[in-house]
Amino acid sequence: MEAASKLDVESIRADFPILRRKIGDKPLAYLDSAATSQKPAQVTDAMRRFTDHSNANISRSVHTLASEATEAYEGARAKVADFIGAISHDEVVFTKNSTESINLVAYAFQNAVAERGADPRFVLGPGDEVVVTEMEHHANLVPWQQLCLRTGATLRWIGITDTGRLDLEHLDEVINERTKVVSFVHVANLLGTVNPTSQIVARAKEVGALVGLDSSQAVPHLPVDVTELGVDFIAFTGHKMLGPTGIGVLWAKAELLDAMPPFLTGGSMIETVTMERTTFAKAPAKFEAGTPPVAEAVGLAAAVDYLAALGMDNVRAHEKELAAYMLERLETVDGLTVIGPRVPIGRGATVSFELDGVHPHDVGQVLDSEGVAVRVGHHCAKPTCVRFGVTATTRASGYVYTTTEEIDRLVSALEQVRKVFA
Amino acid sequence: MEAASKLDVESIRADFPILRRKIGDKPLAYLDSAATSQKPAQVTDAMRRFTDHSNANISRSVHTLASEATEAYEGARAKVADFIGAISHDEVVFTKNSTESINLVAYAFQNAVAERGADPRFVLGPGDEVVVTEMEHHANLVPWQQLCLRTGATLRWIGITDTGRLDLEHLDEVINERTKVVSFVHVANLLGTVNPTSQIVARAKEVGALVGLDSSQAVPHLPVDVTELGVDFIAFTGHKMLGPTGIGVLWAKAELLDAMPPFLTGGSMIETVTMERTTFAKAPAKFEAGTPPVAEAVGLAAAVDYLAALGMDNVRAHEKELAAYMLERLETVDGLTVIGPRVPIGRGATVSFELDGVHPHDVGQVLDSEGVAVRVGHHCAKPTCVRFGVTATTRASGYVYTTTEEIDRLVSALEQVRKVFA
Amino acid sequence: MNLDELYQEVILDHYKRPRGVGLREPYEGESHQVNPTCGDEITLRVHVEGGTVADVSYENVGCSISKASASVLYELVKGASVEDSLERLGEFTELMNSKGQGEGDEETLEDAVAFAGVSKYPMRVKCALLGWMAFKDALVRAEAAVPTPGGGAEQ
Amino acid sequence: MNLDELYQEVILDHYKRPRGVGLREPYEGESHQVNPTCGDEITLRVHVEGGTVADVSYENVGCSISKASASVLYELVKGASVEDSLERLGEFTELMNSKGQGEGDEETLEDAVAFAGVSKYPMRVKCALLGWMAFKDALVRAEAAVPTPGGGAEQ
Ligand SMILES: Cc1ncc(COP(=O)(O)O)c(C=O)c1O
Ligand SMILES: Cc1ncc(COP(=O)(O)O)c(C=O)c1O
Repeated sequence: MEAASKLDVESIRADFPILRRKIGDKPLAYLDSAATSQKPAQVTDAMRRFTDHSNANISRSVHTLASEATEAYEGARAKVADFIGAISHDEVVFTKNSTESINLVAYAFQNAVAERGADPRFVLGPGDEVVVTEMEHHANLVPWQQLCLRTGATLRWIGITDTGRLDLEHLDEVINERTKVVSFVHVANLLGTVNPTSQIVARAKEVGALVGLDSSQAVPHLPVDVTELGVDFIAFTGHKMLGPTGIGVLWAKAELLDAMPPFLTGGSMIETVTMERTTFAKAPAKFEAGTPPVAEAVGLAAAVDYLAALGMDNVRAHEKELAAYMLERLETVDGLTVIGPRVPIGRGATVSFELDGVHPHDVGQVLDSEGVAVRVGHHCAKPTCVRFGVTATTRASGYVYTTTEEIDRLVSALEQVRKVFA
Repeated sequence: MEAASKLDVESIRADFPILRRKIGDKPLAYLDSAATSQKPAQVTDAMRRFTDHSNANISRSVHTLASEATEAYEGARAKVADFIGAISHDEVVFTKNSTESINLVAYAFQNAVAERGADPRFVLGPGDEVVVTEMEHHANLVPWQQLCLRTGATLRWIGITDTGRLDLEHLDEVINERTKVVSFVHVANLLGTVNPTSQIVARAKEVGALVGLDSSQAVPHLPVDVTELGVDFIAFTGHKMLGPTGIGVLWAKAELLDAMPPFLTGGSMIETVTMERTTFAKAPAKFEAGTPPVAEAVGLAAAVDYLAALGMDNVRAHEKELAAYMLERLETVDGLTVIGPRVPIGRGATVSFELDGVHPHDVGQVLDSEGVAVRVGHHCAKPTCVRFGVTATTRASGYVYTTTEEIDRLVSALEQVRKVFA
Repeated sequence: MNLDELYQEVILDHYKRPRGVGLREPYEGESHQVNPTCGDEITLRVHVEGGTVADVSYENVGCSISKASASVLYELVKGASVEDSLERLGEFTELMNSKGQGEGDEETLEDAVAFAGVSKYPMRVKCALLGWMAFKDALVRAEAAVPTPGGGAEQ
Repeated sequence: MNLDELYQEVILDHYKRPRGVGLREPYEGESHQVNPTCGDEITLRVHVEGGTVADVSYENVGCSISKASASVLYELVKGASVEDSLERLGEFTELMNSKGQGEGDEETLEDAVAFAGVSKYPMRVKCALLGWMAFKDALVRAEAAVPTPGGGAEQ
C-alpha cells in the first residue's frame, strides 16, 4: 500500500550546504535531525532576500516595506495553515518554539482561574485532572505539572508497554469525567513511536475534555491534517522541519482561541488600551504580543514550500525505509539494544539504543570522531528513560537528506566504539 | 562636553543592502528605525555562516556541530552581557523579544503567588502597588495591568508634563511603602524622551521596591551600563539594534534570577524530571525553555560587535545631532506640531508630530510615495496619545545610517502632503 | 507608487465634505469598530423601516480613506432595501480584497468604485472597510434587536 | 578529532577500574550532583578528621570521563590536608577551563593531568568536573556541619 521512496536524496542533499562539511577529515553524517534539522539554501536565501529587501516591522505602518513585510508574514501564516489542513489561516499562532506553544495553552488554564467570566472549559481546580503520557518530551510534561501544582488539579498519565507503545488498556480509567485536558505526544522523540491518535481523541471527546497533540516530531515527518485528527490544538516547531530557529506554531480551533485568555501581553495584541484597562484583539493577534519572528516566518514558509514540493507522503515513505534499514543494521551490532519499537511499523526514522557497558556520552564522542553526529543523553524525556531503566541513550535520527550509506557509517563507527571501550 | 559625531555614515550605509532599495523610482529614506532597525551584511553573513557550517541544537549532544553551536550561543550571551556592563554572563536571559522579557518578570510575581515558599519580594496581593509611567509602550503596561488584575494589586503611574517629560513632582507619593515593583521606560518610543533614571531608582530602593527599565529604545542608541544604572532588571530586543527578529534579552541581577520562579517550562530548563515532580536548572537556563533562537543569538552577537566597533558614545553623539537637525527642520513645516520634547536635550532622534488637518495615515502614505518611510499610528502607546489629545501621530526616527539629507527629504515630502490635502 | 490612483478626486471630495455625518435618532442597531493597528474608530447607527435602510448615521475619527468610505457608504445604502445594501456590502468587500485586480461595477457601486485603487494597498484596505464592518454589525444588531452596549451613549 | 587525546590510557584505566567507589561511613558531608544536560549523577561523601580528608566515598552513574575523574579525585585527595585538597580542586578546575591550553602540573595533579585533553571538548568539561563539584559541596557541608538532605539515604 505504501509507495516506495520517491525522494531523490542526492539532489536533496545538494540543497544543504552543511552536508558538505567535514568533521576532521571525515565527511559529516548528520544523524541528529530529531534534535534539529538542517536548512536548505532555499530557506536561508528566502530569509536573506527578505532582510536585504523588505525588512520592516509588521502591521504598524503604511510604508511599502512594512506592507511587504506584513504580506510576507501573513503569507507564511497562510502557508503553514494550508500545510496542516487548518480550516482558517487565523487558527495558526506563531510562537517561538513548540515549548512556548504548549505553555501558551497551559497558561490559558492558569490564567482562566484568575479571570472573571472565563470559559469554564479552562477553569481548573482540585478534583480536575490533566492527562499526558509517560513518553512525553519535557515540553509536554513540565508545563502541565506546573499547572497542576498551581491550580490543585491532578496530573495523570498513560503508560508505555515494553515495546515502546502507549499502554491503552486502562485508557477509560485514566481519561474520565474529571479530565479537563489531554495533551499527548504525536511522535515520541526518544522512542520514535508514531502514536495512533483516534482512540485517545475519541475517549477525550467522550468525556468532554479538550485534547491536543505535541506534533513537534510529527509535522516534519508525516502528512498531518488537523481536521482529520479531530483534535483541539497541536504544537510544532520550525527548526525541526527545515526552518529556522526562533519560530514555533500553535494551531488551535478558532473557537478555542477565542475562548482562551491572553498569555503574553503587550503591543500588537490589543484592541484598545487605557492606563486602567485593556481590551484584546482577535486571535491570532491576541497571542502574538510584541514584534514577531518576521524573517523566521519567511524562512518557515520556504521550508513548508520545500516539504510540500517533496510531498509529505514521499517523506514518510522515505523515512519508513530508513527506519527499517536502521533497525535491521543496528541489530547486527554486538551488545546493542534498541529502546522503542523494534519493528518498522508505527515508528519514525528515530532510533534510540543502548550499547552494553558503554555510556552514551562515550558512544557519541567516538562516533563524532568518525564524523557521525548523533544525540546522546536523556533527550528531554527523563521519565521514558526511567521507564526503560536507563539514564541516557544514544539516538540516531534521519530526515529527507539521510542516506543508507550514512547508516552504514553509523554501524561501523559503533564497532569502533566497542574497540575503544573493549 | 559631547564629542561631535564621529560616525562615517556613508561607509556605514554601504553595509546595509536594503538602503540601496528604491520605492517606485525614489531611493528609500528609511526613517522607521524605532519600529525596527535595518541589518548590516555583517549580521546576515554571520547567521548564514552559522547555518551553513555549524547548525545544531545546543547543550544537548557531544558532536562537533552541537559543540560549535553551544559555544556560539554562549559566546553571544557573553558578548551581550559585556555590552551592557553585566557583572556575570549568566545574568543575560535570551527571550524572543522585549515583550516576552517583561512578561517573564511580571509572571514571576503571578507565579510566586501560587508557589509555596516563594521569595516574598515577588508575592503580590491586594494592598500592594506596581508603578509604571504614562509614557509606556504597551509592552511595559499591559503585562503589569494584567498582573494587577489577577493578583488584586493596584497599578499606579507617573504622569507626563506638557513638554513630554516625566512629571516627578508627586514621585514620593506614587512610589511608596506599598510599592513592590517599579518598571519604567528608559527611552520613550513615541515621545523620544530619554528619561533620567537616578531619582526614580533611588526612590524605589528607598521603599524597598524592585526597579527595572524597558530599555528597548535605549540599548540600541545610548551607552547602557546596568551596574551604573543600579536597577534590578532591564529588557531589550534584538531587531531594534541591528540584530535579527526572534530574539530579545532580559538582564536581571543574578540574585534576582535565582529568586524568581520559572516562567516557560519544558526542555533545557530542568535539573531533573519525574512524572510527579521537576526541579529546575540555575539561571539563565531556568528561563530558557525549549530550543532557543540559536542563529538569532549569533546574529545579535554580530550586531553587538558592529555597535561596539562604532562606539556607543559616537552613536549617541550622531543621534543628538540628528535630533537637533530634525527638530529644527520640522519646525519650518507649516501646521506641524511636535509631540514630545522640542529641544534636543534629553531626547533621541525619534520625533513624533501632528500635521494640522491631515490624518497620520495619509501623511505616511504620501511620504511613502516619495520614498520616505515613517511610522504612523499610536506606536503601541495609546495612553501617551490620549495624554496629548491625539489618536495617532506620524513618527520619524533615525539611527546610525541616517543622514541629514534624508531629513531634508522628509521635510519636502511633508510639503507635498500639504499640497495633496490642501 | 501612484498616489493619484489611491487618492482619487472622488475620495478626497468625500473626505473633505463627508455626507451624512452625525449620530441621529431613531435607530435600531449601533456598532462601534476600532482598527487596532492605528486606533481609528467609528460609531455607526442604522435605522431600518419596512425593509429599507431609512438612515445611516455615524461619527468617526480616521484617515481620508476611512472617512471617505463611510461617506460613500451613506450615499449608497441610505434609502436602499436591506437586501440591496447587503449586496453592495458584498460587492465592496470583494472589490477591496481584489488586490488591485477588481474594478467594481459603477452601476451599482457608484462613487465607491473610486476605491478600486485602495485594494492595491493592503495596509489601507482595513481603513476602507471599517465603516462597512460597522454597518454590517449594526444591521445584524438591528435585525436581532440586540440591545447595544452603552445604549447609544458610546463614542 | 584526536580520540586518543581525549581517551588517554590513564582515563580508560580509571574508568574500567575505578578506585574508592562505594558509599562509606563515617562522613560529615554529602553532596548529590546532577548534570542536567545528560542526567549523569554522583553522590559523594567526605569524612574529615583533624584537618585531613580521611575518606572520600561515592556512587555514580556516568560516562568514562566523569567516572574516571571521580576515581582520580579519590586518589588525589584521600589522605591530603583539607587545604591541599582545595588547592588540587582549584588547579583541576583551572585546567578544565583552559580550552586545551593548560597542561597541568604532574607533581601536584598526578593522574589528573591526563584530563588536559578533555578541556578542548566544552561538552565534556562538565563531565570531568561533576565529581569535583560534589567534593567541593560536600566539604562545605562538612565544615558547616550542615545536615544533608536525606541523611545519606539518597542515591
Ligand atoms: C519602548 C519599547 N518597549 C517595548 C517594545 C517592544 O519590543 P518588541 O516588539 O521587540 O517586544 C518596543 C518596540 O516595539 C518599544 O519601543
Ligand atoms: C516531541 C517534542 N516535543 C517538544 C519539543 C520541543 O521543541 P522546541 O525545543 O522547539 O520547543 C521537541 C524537541 O526538542 C520534541 O521532540
